Amino acid sequence: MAKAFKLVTIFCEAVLEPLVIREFDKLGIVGYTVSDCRGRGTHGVRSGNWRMSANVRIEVMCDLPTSDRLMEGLTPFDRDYGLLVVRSDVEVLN
Amino acid sequence: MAKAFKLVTIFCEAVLEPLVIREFDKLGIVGYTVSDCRGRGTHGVRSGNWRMSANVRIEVMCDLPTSDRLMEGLTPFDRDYGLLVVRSDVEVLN
Amino acid sequence: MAKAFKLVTIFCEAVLEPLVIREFDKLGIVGYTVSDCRGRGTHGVRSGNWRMSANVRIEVMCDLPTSDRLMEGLTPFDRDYGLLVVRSDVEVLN
Amino acid sequence: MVFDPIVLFFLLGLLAGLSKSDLKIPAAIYEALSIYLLLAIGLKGGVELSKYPLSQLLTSSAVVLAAGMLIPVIGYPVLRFVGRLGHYDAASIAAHYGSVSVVTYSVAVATLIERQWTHDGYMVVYLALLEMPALILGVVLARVGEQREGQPGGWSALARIQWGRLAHEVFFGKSILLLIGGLLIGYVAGVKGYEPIAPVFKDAFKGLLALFLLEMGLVAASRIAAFRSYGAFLVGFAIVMPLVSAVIGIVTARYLGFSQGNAALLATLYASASYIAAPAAMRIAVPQANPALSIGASLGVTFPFNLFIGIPVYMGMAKTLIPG
Amino acid sequence: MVFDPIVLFFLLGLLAGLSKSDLKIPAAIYEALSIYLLLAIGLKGGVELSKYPLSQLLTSSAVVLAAGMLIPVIGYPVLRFVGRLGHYDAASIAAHYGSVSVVTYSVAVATLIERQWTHDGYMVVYLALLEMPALILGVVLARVGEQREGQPGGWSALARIQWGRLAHEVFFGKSILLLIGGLLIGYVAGVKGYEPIAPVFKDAFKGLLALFLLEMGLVAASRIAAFRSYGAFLVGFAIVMPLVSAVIGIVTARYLGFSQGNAALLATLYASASYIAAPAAMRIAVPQANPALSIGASLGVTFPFNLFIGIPVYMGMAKTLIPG
Amino acid sequence: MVFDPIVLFFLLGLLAGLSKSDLKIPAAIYEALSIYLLLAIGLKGGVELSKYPLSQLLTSSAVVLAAGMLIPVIGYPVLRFVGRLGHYDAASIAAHYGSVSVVTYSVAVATLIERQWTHDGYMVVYLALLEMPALILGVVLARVGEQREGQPGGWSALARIQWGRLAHEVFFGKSILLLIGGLLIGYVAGVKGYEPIAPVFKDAFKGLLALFLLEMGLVAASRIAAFRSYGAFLVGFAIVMPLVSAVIGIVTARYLGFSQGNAALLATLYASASYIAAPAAMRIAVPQANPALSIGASLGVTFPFNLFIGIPVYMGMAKTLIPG
Ligand SMILES: Nc1ncnc2c1ncn2[C@@H]1O[C@H](COP(=O)(O)O)[C@@H](O)[C@H]1O
Ligand SMILES: Nc1ncnc2c1ncn2[C@@H]1O[C@H](COP(=O)(O)O)[C@@H](O)[C@H]1O
Ligand SMILES: Nc1ncnc2c1ncn2[C@@H]1O[C@H](COP(=O)(O)O)[C@@H](O)[C@H]1O
Ligand code: NA
Ligand code: NA
Ligand code: NA
Repeated sequence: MAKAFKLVTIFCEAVLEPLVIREFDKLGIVGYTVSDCRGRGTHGVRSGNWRMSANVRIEVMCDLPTSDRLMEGLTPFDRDYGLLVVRSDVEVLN
Repeated sequence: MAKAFKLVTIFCEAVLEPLVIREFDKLGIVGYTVSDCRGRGTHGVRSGNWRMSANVRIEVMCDLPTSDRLMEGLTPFDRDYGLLVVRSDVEVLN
Repeated sequence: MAKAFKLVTIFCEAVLEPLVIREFDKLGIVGYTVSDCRGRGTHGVRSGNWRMSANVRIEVMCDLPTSDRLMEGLTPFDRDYGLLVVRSDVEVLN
Repeated sequence: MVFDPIVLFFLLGLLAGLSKSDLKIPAAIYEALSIYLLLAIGLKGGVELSKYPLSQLLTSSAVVLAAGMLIPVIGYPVLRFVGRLGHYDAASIAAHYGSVSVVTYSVAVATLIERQWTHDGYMVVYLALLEMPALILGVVLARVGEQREGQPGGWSALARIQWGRLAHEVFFGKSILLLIGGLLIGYVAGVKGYEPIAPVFKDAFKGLLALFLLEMGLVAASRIAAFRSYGAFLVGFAIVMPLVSAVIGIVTARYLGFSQGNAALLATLYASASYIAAPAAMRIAVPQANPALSIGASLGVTFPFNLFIGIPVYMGMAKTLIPG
Repeated sequence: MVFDPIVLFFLLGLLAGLSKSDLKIPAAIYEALSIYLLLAIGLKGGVELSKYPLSQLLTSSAVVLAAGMLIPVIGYPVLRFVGRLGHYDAASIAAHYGSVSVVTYSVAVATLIERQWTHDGYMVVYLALLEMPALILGVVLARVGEQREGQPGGWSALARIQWGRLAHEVFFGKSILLLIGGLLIGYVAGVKGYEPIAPVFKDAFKGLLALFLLEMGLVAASRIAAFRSYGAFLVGFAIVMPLVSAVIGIVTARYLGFSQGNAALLATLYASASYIAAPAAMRIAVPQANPALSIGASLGVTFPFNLFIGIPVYMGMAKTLIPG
Repeated sequence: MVFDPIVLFFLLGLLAGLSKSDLKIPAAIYEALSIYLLLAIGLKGGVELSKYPLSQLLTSSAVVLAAGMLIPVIGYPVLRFVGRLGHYDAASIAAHYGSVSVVTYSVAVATLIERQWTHDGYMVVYLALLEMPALILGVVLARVGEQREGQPGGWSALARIQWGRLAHEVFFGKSILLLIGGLLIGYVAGVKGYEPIAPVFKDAFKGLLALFLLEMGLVAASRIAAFRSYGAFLVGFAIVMPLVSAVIGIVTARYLGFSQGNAALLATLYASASYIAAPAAMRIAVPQANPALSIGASLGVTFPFNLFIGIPVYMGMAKTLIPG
């Protein structure tokens, strides 16, 4: 009953959240989960103590082709925004 | 020194948190981690701005048989609640 | 364009956050992500309702040797603090 | 103006939500405000109680409680047989309407004060009393009506309710705990002990209620969208049921010899539908019910209806039907 | 003392941030405080408005708006050609300085009150009016100046701006929504409706502003570090530009026949740089601009400059140049 | 009543926690309330200080500090040799009891005011002074007593303490920073500058303290459970030690010629055990100590003991032993 899926995790600036979700809508991705986080990367420390320095983690379970298309859709943001996109294997159990 | 484990991640409505933990207790699962999140799925947008629309992510590191039994224990919730259960491979390093 | 990496996830007491980040600095790890969580483990329930009972999840994407060295650097904390370190495979997509 | 200006904060929140503004009130603030409101109302009531003899409340409480239970008893068959809703949904919605809304009550008190009607602070005792029994009744209705695979429905299904857990949720759920706890602290502290904490729990009350209404508007906006798909019957129910309940309240108040102000408050309590305790309790105890329906009706329709139309109407009823 | 003691809270926050203290104000509290400040300022203004004829504001508003737009128009070429910044950064920073800072305005009002200058509460209308136009102008500047691969820059680039989305962000962004919403509620409520919520929205204002300044100090500390690497030009700009803007404000105020207090406030509005609405809007609309530059300048330099030096100077200007 | 009614909020929180109610105060609110309390106490003290000559405080401060250090010096051997605790735990617990509790102090002040005793606002200076030295002493005790593999214990172990980091945590830890920062701002602002922020920092103090006590009750409830497994000795210590410390306080106060009110406050300071600064500092500096023991004793036993029994007892001591 377990199905093989990809988990795409997007770490990015909080202001990007609505734009990333618009990308999901374009690709027909329905399900996603968002949580608040802070961090550090090539764009410096993002301490999360006000909106402009907060990060979000956006997780999407999807199949491989969708994850490829998602990655493509996010490429334009990569140039101007703090963004890290990673992918791993998961089984969806229900 | 690294041991192979399964990571089970449960995305569900915040009101389910105590019920899921009761399930852990039944199965003898001691360790778990919970964090607050928001999201969207087949049950619609869960914006997280009040308790009834908030989600939680519950993570459990356990062995394969326990993860199977956990999945079984969670099945009854699947019908009536927003719930997503995924599993992946991890090494526990300590 | 996807590169194989390791994701190291550290679950620990919130007071450890600055000490763990100091460890990253020593190892030359730039990027990391932190989020707040609560949980239960061998050190008991950590309900997250005040700082002394709060946990954090610290995630680092890095290569295998760095993840090994990181694990080593964290060993001294393992004795006295609530700490769980896990590792899994990820592709970094950007 | 027919309504108190603080209800405009609800409209502002609603507008923000419907226009997809980026305005968001953090969940922590929502929690803190609701804890504050419950405590403040309890404290106020306790201080008032310390001025009156308790005995007269005991006799009237039983009547208020019994009359209040008519609401889910009337609501369930209407929802089930007129509205053709499933029995779990009918039971859950009936429970929401049998329970009460703390914020609706607070706005009614503010409106009374603004229009210089008098009322007794111990009315909050009824607020605390009325919150839970309807929820229990709702669970009972849901279980009695159910037909599970191989399991008998009917009264024997009651044995399957986890009474212990339900009782625990009734008495130690945060809203009852804070209301009753506040009542007791206020009662013990009395007027003199209340004074130094009054700047927070009394003077700031209406301003913080305004902020809470802003938040409720935001939340209601998200519910309205979810609710639109469920047709006209439920909207009608969410408007007519409060009016029926208010009439029961006025009749009960008249029978008990309440003043006009107290009668208007009792009518408001009966007419209001819960959205703090009930949604959480029903989600756990009757998971088969769709929360979009019950929360949509109580928060998306009845709550604003009461704020803008109901409260003035119930005050009018009290003025007409209760001897001055 | 030349400045109001509440600005010391900013210094305390700055010290905490620079000394890497473990003091942290939770993000939820930051959000709640900024919602509170915007609402409280709007409400106060609305109540004041309800006492005056609106007509006189309409005529002066157009002048205040037009004069205010001079600021980004002057700022952009200075940043671009004197400071040799990229055109996206120049446009974004110009937009920040054309917009306004709610907290700087609030501190100016507090200082006026402390020094017993009079001013009119409806000045907050200009605050609301000035917040957004400069942001739109900034986006226009950014698009007109751009040369994308294969795409023409110049005026035809304006067609590529998503006007609908921008308009939405202008009118339904939380700061405008709360300011205007507060104004309308205050206007409708009037003095009598405002009274019961005044303990929260008026009496508590200055204390909560102090807490917000503490937080701003913490945030500014993190910006100062990021900013140090960007050289002396931008620091100079962040100090000289407010002074130039203030002069424009005083001249405009004199032309419109403002009182000394109102003139000082208009100068402060012009001189202040946004760090609530502008950073968020620019990050979305002009993503090529580096936010470390604009936020560093506005929050790390101009904001403290205005607090400690600017406001007293602008009051001095008003005293000298405006007939008493 | 022998105690101030606000301590009932602690009981309510405790009850909620022990009964596993779903009442939860969000962590952000806990943080905000503790920042508020520290700042408000500092400010109040600073304003009071601005009315008095500082010189007399300097001489008495040294005595108060020296006498206060007796507490961990007495506590450590008792814990180590009578209670047979490990030396890390003994050192950590001794440090908690040598340090002070801001909320216990606040409740004592509220009780004094309610019973119309006078006291001097500058007592808060001792609160700030006493918070940290005991923590340093605790670290020193922990290091001196330790025997690590191949490393000598004893005084030479002191060289291994990271003095720089410790000093940083002492002076820039949030509690000292806010207390001292508040003191300085209050001192600079004076009575006149304090007035406009007083609705938040003075009038709202007791109400917000009540909410904080509610939260402390919830936290204490979780500690009591963890603590039960550790036997009667520690419970005894957590009750007897405060009484001993209070006697030291009364003697010191008498030696310094304090008034009855000030003497009761000094006794309370000595008797109180830290749970804001100490747990965090000890967790980092002496990680081998089990926090369940120290937090369980200080928050689970000593804190409620002081609230309900200690403070009235110390006031009784002051009345008996200090000339009126
Ligand atoms: N190596 C990493 N491991 C985990 N998170 C990272 C890493 N690099 C970046 N991040 C996260 O991604 C955000 C944006 O990264 P960047 O674009 O490199 O600034 C950071 O603020 C972190 O939250
Ligand atoms: N494809 C997905 N990827 C990530 N999270 C999801 C996905 N589908 C559902 N979720 C999460 O699981 C919750 C419940 O899902 P559902 O039962 O489909 O409403 C949602 O609110 C999301 O937080
Ligand atoms: N099996 C587990 N699965 C998920 N999280 C865990 C597990 N064990 C421990 N944790 C997390 O790691 C923290 C420290 O664990 P411990 O050191 O066992 O107390 C706990 O508070 C949990 O948040
Ligand atoms: Na009702
Ligand atoms: Na400006
Ligand atoms: Na002490």
